[in-house]
Amino acid sequence: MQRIDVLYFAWVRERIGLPRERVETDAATVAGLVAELAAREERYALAFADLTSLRVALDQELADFGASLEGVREVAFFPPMTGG
Amino acid sequence: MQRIDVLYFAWVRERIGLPRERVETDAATVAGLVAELAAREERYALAFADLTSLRVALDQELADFGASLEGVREVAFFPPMTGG
Amino acid sequence: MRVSVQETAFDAGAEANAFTAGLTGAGAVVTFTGIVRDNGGRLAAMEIEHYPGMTERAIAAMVEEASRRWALADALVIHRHGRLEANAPIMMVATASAHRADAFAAAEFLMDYLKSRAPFWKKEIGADGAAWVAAKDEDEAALRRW
Amino acid sequence: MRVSVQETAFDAGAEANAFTAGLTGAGAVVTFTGIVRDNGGRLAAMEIEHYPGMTERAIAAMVEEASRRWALADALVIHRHGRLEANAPIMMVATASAHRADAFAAAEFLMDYLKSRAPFWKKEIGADGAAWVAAKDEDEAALRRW
Repeated sequence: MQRIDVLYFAWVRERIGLPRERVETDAATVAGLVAELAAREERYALAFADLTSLRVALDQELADFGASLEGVREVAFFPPMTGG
Repeated sequence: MQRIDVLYFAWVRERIGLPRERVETDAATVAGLVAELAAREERYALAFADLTSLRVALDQELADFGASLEGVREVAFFPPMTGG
Repeated sequence: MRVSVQETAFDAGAEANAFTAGLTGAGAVVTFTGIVRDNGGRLAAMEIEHYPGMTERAIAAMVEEASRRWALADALVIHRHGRLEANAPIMMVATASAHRADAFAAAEFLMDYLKSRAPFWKKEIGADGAAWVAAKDEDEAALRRW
Repeated sequence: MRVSVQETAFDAGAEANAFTAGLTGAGAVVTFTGIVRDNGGRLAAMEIEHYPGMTERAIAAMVEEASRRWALADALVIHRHGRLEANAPIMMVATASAHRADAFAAAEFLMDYLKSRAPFWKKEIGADGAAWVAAKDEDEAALRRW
């Protein structure tokens, strides 16, 4: 069991209905964590329905959905960025 | 015979020792005018010694040394430009 | 090098002048300023969400990368978040170098990365509701030239 | 579109702000400012000679060409002549467009043409005398990309 802070931004935050939560997980990878979250409730399933429209950061660095969660304390999910 | 205002800029002006003069010429082209001027005095010969280091404008438009002087009222000689 | 992620408005001209005044020996200063477009009056405001902490880290890394690639005398990035009025400056980048090619290239590089790799999300608020701005394929494509 | 060839100093930040304030619907503003480099204290001043009449015509033609090639909301060129002190702004270009790529390209195009096709000649005045600045091959080469 690993405790991870999970953060949501932009429409991911709006769909799930909260900006962050503490999650206890056995998932080894980001994809595993996504599967656990998506299984929870409809709003999560909707937010994670299309991974190609999502980006993920591990401890504030961009990462892939296949990345390991080992030692990770903060995972953030968000749409493609639109700065500038 | 044609009357032309001839202008000199930057080190061309300094070598020849004046910024502009009225010239009467039979030259048909810029190159012909240059030959007439260079034959005048040492300072002109020096200023026109290397045409690759000179540029010419006819009535305020960049031109070639082979260009015709027909209808031209103002000829300017100067080094490559260094604006910006 | 200065990075500022801020909610408050800024004066792009005053920032550019202060940036330039701080230089020694740099002959070329390039600035880019992004303005909230009002889309012909249809946009009332824009809201920019960001990821505090990651935003500053990501931009600092972009500035470091730009400094490795080009001979920069200095660089500045200011990016607002929160609610912005139409026609207000959203962000600016300034770069300084001895020669113009480096200053231009670094400014374009920083803009391309800020568009698609800094964690900001824009929401447009108009008369007919609010909508998140979608990322553009051309912005992603622009990264490939670097 | 405004072109100013002037002897007096100008405030680059104030000019950029005035330029930006006059825009409608343009999201991207790029500025370039050229500064007199003091070459580590060796340069006392710079003198810029120009060809009155031709200068304005040549720059206006460059701005027109830029407007044909890119979707510009506005463009500004200011270029000083006469005697300039070290660290003073020599000139500036500002371009505005709906999108950043057009604003950047037009600003670089105008700079490349101003460097080598506008009739200005720079003379550097230092402790050890005065010398005309030689044109650089790289500036001539830069024109070939357009």
